[in-house]
Amino acid sequence: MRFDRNRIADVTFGASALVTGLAVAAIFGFLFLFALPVFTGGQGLSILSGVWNPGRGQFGILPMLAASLCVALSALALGWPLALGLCCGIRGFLPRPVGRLLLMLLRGMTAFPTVVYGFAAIFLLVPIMREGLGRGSGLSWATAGLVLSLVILPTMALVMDAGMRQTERRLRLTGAALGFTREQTLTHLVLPACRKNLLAAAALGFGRAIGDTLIPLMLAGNAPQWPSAAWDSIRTLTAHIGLVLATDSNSAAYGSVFVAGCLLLLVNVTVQLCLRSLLRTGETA
Amino acid sequence: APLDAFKGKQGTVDIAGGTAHIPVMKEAAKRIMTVNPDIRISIAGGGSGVGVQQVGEGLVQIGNTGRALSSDEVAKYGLVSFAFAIDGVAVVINPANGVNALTAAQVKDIYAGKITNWKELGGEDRAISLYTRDEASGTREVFAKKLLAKGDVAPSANVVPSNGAMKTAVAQDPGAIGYVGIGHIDSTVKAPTMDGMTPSQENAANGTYTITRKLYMNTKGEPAGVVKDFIDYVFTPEGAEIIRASGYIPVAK
Amino acid sequence: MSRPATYFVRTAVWGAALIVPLALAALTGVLVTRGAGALDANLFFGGVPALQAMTGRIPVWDGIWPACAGTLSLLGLTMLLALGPGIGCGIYLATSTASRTKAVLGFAVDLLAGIPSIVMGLFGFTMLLMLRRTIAPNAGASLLLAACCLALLVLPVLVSTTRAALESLPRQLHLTGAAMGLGKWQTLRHILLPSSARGILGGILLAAGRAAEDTAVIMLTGAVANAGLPAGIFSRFEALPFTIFYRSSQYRDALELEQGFATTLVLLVLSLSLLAGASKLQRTLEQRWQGIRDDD
Amino acid sequence: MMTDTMHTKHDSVATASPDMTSGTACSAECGSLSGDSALPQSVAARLCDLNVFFGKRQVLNGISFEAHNHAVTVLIGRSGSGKSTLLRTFNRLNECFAGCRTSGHAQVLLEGTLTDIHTSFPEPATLRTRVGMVFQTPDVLPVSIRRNMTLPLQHALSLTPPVVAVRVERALRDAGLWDEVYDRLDAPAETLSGGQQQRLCLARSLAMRPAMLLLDEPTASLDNVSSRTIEALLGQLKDRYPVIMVSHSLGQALRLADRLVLMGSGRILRCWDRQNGLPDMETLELMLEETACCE
Amino acid sequence: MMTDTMHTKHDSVATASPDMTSGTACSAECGSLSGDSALPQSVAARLCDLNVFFGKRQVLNGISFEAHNHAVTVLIGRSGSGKSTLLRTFNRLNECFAGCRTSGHAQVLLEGTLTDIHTSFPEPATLRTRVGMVFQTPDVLPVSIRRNMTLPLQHALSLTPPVVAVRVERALRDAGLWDEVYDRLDAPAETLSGGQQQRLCLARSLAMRPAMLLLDEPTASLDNVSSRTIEALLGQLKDRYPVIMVSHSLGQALRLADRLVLMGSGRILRCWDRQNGLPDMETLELMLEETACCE
Ligand SMILES: Nc1ncnc2c1ncn2[C@@H]1O[C@H](COP(=O)(O)OP(=O)(O)OP(=O)(O)O)[C@@H](O)[C@H]1O
Ligand SMILES: Nc1ncnc2c1ncn2[C@@H]1O[C@H](COP(=O)(O)OP(=O)(O)OP(=O)(O)O)[C@@H](O)[C@H]1O
Ligand SMILES: [Mg+2]
Ligand SMILES: [Mg+2]
Ligand SMILES: O=P([O-])([O-])[O-]
Repeated sequence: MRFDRNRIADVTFGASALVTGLAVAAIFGFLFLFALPVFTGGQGLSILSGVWNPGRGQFGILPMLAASLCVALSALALGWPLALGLCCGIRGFLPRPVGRLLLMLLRGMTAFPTVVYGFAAIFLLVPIMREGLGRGSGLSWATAGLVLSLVILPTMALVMDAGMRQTERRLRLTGAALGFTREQTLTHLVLPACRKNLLAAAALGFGRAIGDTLIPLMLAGNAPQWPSAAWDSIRTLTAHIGLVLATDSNSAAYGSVFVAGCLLLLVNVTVQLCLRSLLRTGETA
Repeated sequence: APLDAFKGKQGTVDIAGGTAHIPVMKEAAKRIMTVNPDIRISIAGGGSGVGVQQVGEGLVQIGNTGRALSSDEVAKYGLVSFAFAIDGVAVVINPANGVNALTAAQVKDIYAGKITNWKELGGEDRAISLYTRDEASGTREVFAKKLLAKGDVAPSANVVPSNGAMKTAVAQDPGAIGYVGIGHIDSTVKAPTMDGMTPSQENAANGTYTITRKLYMNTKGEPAGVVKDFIDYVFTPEGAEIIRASGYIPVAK
Repeated sequence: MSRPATYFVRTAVWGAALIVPLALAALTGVLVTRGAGALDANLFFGGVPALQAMTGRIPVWDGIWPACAGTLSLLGLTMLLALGPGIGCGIYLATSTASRTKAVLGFAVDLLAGIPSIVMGLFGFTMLLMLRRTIAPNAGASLLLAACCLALLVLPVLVSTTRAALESLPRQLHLTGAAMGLGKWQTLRHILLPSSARGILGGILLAAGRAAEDTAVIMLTGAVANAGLPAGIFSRFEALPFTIFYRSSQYRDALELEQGFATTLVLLVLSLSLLAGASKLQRTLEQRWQGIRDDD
Repeated sequence: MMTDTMHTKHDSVATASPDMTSGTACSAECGSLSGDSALPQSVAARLCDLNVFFGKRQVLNGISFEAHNHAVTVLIGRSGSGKSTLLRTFNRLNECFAGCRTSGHAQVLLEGTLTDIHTSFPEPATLRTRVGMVFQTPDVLPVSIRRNMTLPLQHALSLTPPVVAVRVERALRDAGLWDEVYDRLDAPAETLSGGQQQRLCLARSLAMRPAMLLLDEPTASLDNVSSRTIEALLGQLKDRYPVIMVSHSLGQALRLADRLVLMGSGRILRCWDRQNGLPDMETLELMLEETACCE
Repeated sequence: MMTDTMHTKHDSVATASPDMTSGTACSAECGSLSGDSALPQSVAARLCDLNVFFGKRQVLNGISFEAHNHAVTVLIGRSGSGKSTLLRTFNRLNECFAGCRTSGHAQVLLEGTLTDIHTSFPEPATLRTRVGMVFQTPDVLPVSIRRNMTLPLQHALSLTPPVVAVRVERALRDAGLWDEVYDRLDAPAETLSGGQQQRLCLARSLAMRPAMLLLDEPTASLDNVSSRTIEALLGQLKDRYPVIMVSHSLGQALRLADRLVLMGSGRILRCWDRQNGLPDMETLELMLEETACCE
């Protein structure tokens, strides 16, 4: 009986692992399959050029790639320290009741739909940004970046916190006995022990930021130009997919949707590879 | 009554495509399902392109477009079109903007990025922010063809994904210029006269306002069963009344 | 080197503790001031009598009741599909010994975690086209398809939180379980999983929240503007996030906009109450496992 | 200056230890694995040429050794000499460490027959329900005192609640803990003092009624009186099942041991049987001092 | 039957203990908190009517007590009698436990003046860098051996790397661990044996050069030889700073203690000073036996 259960468990877990693996393979397969005609078709690699103007037969989506990276990185640059700050606040820097409140807040934030952020920001943040930046229409890189940082914050913070909880519990007494303040215990004992976790949270946050559709679609302005300033209206790959997906499915513009999808996947692979090498070098050092 | 045609029938009608059509589709579906709940009708948006693709692939029975089908599309999927309404497209600006009249040439220059400040048009000293619609929009296609005459749109123009988003953006941005279907115009935005024509559905109906487009329902092959009944219903006088109430001008079959 | 780190963290803490609640307060402030006025029976049922609307006897066309029902069924179905593989895979990754398969799988999961939701929707859509051309010519966009794609979207969240929760347990706990004569599965079931339940549940909540709010996936795989109450897993459906997106982009008058905000509030309340319920459940389960009774 | 002496000590022993093993060491005695009849008591556990590696590090080196029924076997040796590791070979717990490899044979007396623990148990959990172990540092589970006791009984042994309740009380009384905890059984076990936690872990093992008991310094953090109680208990327990324990208290070792094993650098340096006479405290202390603490 | 005896013991002691405290117990001696001059040595730490509660449970009960400079104070007592808790009051570590409340006064000699540790340290961390503590169970950090040593020096004391390096080696040599680890300083500290870990923790505290040292059974899981090394070390250390330690080995207590404190049920039952004569082993053992192990 007991042997059986062990084997059943092994098989079940193995099978679920297999499902996950197959799903990833399928997603990559399908998207590349659908993107392929774009490259083999008439226009070839022109899709990877810098100008998007379907009226003149120009279908370059590189500005969108740049915009995606810009928005995601700025959201990460803002959101990651905030998430870290919240976690540290919860796990020791702030009085316990405040920490508990913040944790509840974070949990609640995960339930905030992105469309809500977008919806509210149009009416609240966009006018502020328009006046504050003094240029542009308020639909901009900066606006989308700000809201996105808020969107990815709870996910990152909760992932960090999941790792920090146990570690903090285990090290609290030792740290105290060694003369560390609660803050020092966190910064010098707990955070380094959770380094892997913090990086994973960053990768996850970046993934969510670059993958979000509605926020940039509603707030970034969607102008297909190269990003050059915070007040620029820019179009991310995801927004591009959302905007162009409804076009004539025979058009070259339509094909760019799948190329955009593939580019997003490639960015994703790159990030993961970087993360891995970062972790590996960290381990040997 | 026209609804009698649905008595005792069963079936599903899935509709997708142009967003401008939805109010009409929704009201018609509501009336039909109220007399006969056995007919299930679902209505999705997605835009004209989605309408063509989904009806062509057989995912829905009716695909709506805010533009005429290209010959490619007709040939590829064997689609049949039913134009049922006319919608006007009007340039809109922020209500606080002092400019009340524009010409097509001015609009063309504005969108090309040659005119960048409202003071060049007699307004106050404020930079113009451009808003345009997405590639899949039927509204954009009419606007580009009839007002811009295929002229360029500056790459820095903001692209908004829907009529509602256009309205929200223009209503909030004092320097904005954009365009929407006439049915969407309300007090939050202002529609200046265009080459002296006042944009309104009456003028569009009587031909004095010429920047218009037709709204189409498309089916794969000739429609049959409840789908045919649905399309027929839209063309009845009751259907025409619904179309008018939604802010469009009905067209006879 | 010690000082800057501490200052950085301290600044981050205070910054975050001030900015985040403030931003949220502003956000909810906007929602409440603009949406509270439209929170009424009309919002839900669009003029149809409540009882008949709830049971589906009269279809609701202008209310969000079908969208509420749609979101709940979508959420249920998604979690049903994702929980098993997600947690199972997390356990596999946390407990199996280092191997090539494990490394590859871990990488696959991380990749999956980074796949944008619109790409996932695109995948669902292309898969549907593929299915129609091959084995299931009558397949259509549906609740099931949307739930499958959503399940894939939230799967990595489940996997990585489960894995992290298990891996952060003290090593000694494994030894203790083994030394007590518990088998691998029993140690897992009776010691490791309960000890990490809080982390795993956090992951489930994260995943559920994500599934409840995602718009991009369902937009392409089965959510529609009007469909009435969900008629089965093979039919199209309405969902709250999509309704919000739709209303915010297609509203025709002030009332519709206000209703959009009110719908947002409804979705928020729905999500938050699910969250609260789950937290309560988790606390109860944990106490039962620990067998700890407070005497004060 | 302290290190210097240590250094020289280290070196001298490294050369000295071979003598010790070849001389009166017990590897010779235990080496004759087939000679069952030569010994008066029956064999309860037997290791034959056992080697354990952690990664590249060899921690046990050619251990051959027997423990007897109705007897307490006490392992002594310097810190880091491999006592805990040796103990863990009997319930195959070393397998739970990453990078651990074991070679050689190990047998334990179960239901009257000497069973090879590596080949006869595809599932080590079964072995471990029969060979109980108490760790050097108390490892209470993060649950209540009661759950700590009932968890293994319910799930590893599948006992019914009434039986469990009886066993729990009995075991807690045996370990001398009942009076201190009977009124707070539902409090978290982590709120117990160090010694209480150690007794809880002992009680948890006793409640399983194993065929053999492995104790890693069971009285390390107990006061003398509690230690004596435990020692008395062990004296009774050995009638029921063989006990193998590690002790750092030479006094305790001499009081309890039926067989005394001295370890050093992952080897068994010597062993003594009570009937052949145990060494006296001073000799033992001297021998310990000569041992390298690790290779 | 074992439990029955325990029960009666429990009862008899509950009534007997008041006598003990009122008689020759040290609460009287220590009670006169102002009488500094009466004692030959200077006072290094002083508690006055200290009570500690965990939740509703009173764990320390009216403790008044002094520890002296250049002296080792040894706490003995049954398991659960509150020794660890008492030790933790000196560096205010009890505050880290949920639901703990402390009342009464506690002073420690820092930079030549007796300082009230509750009022003078808004931040207890500062106090804890000055009052070092080694736990009953080794609590190595999940980092390398070297990082275990350097982390507190770098961050709690903000020392520069060269100073840190010197202190690390010195402390490891003092704790008798250098020879065993000098070639694997960058290995995870968790791969050390139990006794090695305990010595690592001691070394970590020594490297901080505290003003006072609290040791909770520092040799509990060490073999005799290593214990002796540590004992010798403590004998030297007490010249530098006062040591308060818990020990379960009466032999060790008698060897080391300048002042010996017997605890029971959260009270100080008696204390002895070396110059007034320590009791002999048998008496101590008897007294211990009479103590209730907890209230
Ligand atoms: N998991 C491990 N990885 C690597 N080395 C290990 C591991 N566990 C133990 N060792 C090493 O093996 C040797 C023997 O360890 P063991 O724990 O058996 O010693 P011990 O005799 O029990 O010592 P103590 O009395 O201090 O507990 C030590 O040098 C230790 O550092
Ligand atoms: N965090 C806590 N919560 C509740 N009770 C506690 C807590 N810590 C200790 N106790 C209780 O306080 C009493 C004294 O504990 P303490 O750890 O001081 O004992 P001790 O003398 O050090 O014993 P040992 O020698 O076994 O380590 C014990 O009965 C213990 O159960
Ligand atoms: Mg050991
Ligand atoms: Mg203690
Ligand atoms: O096609 P549209 O009506 O959305 O412009």
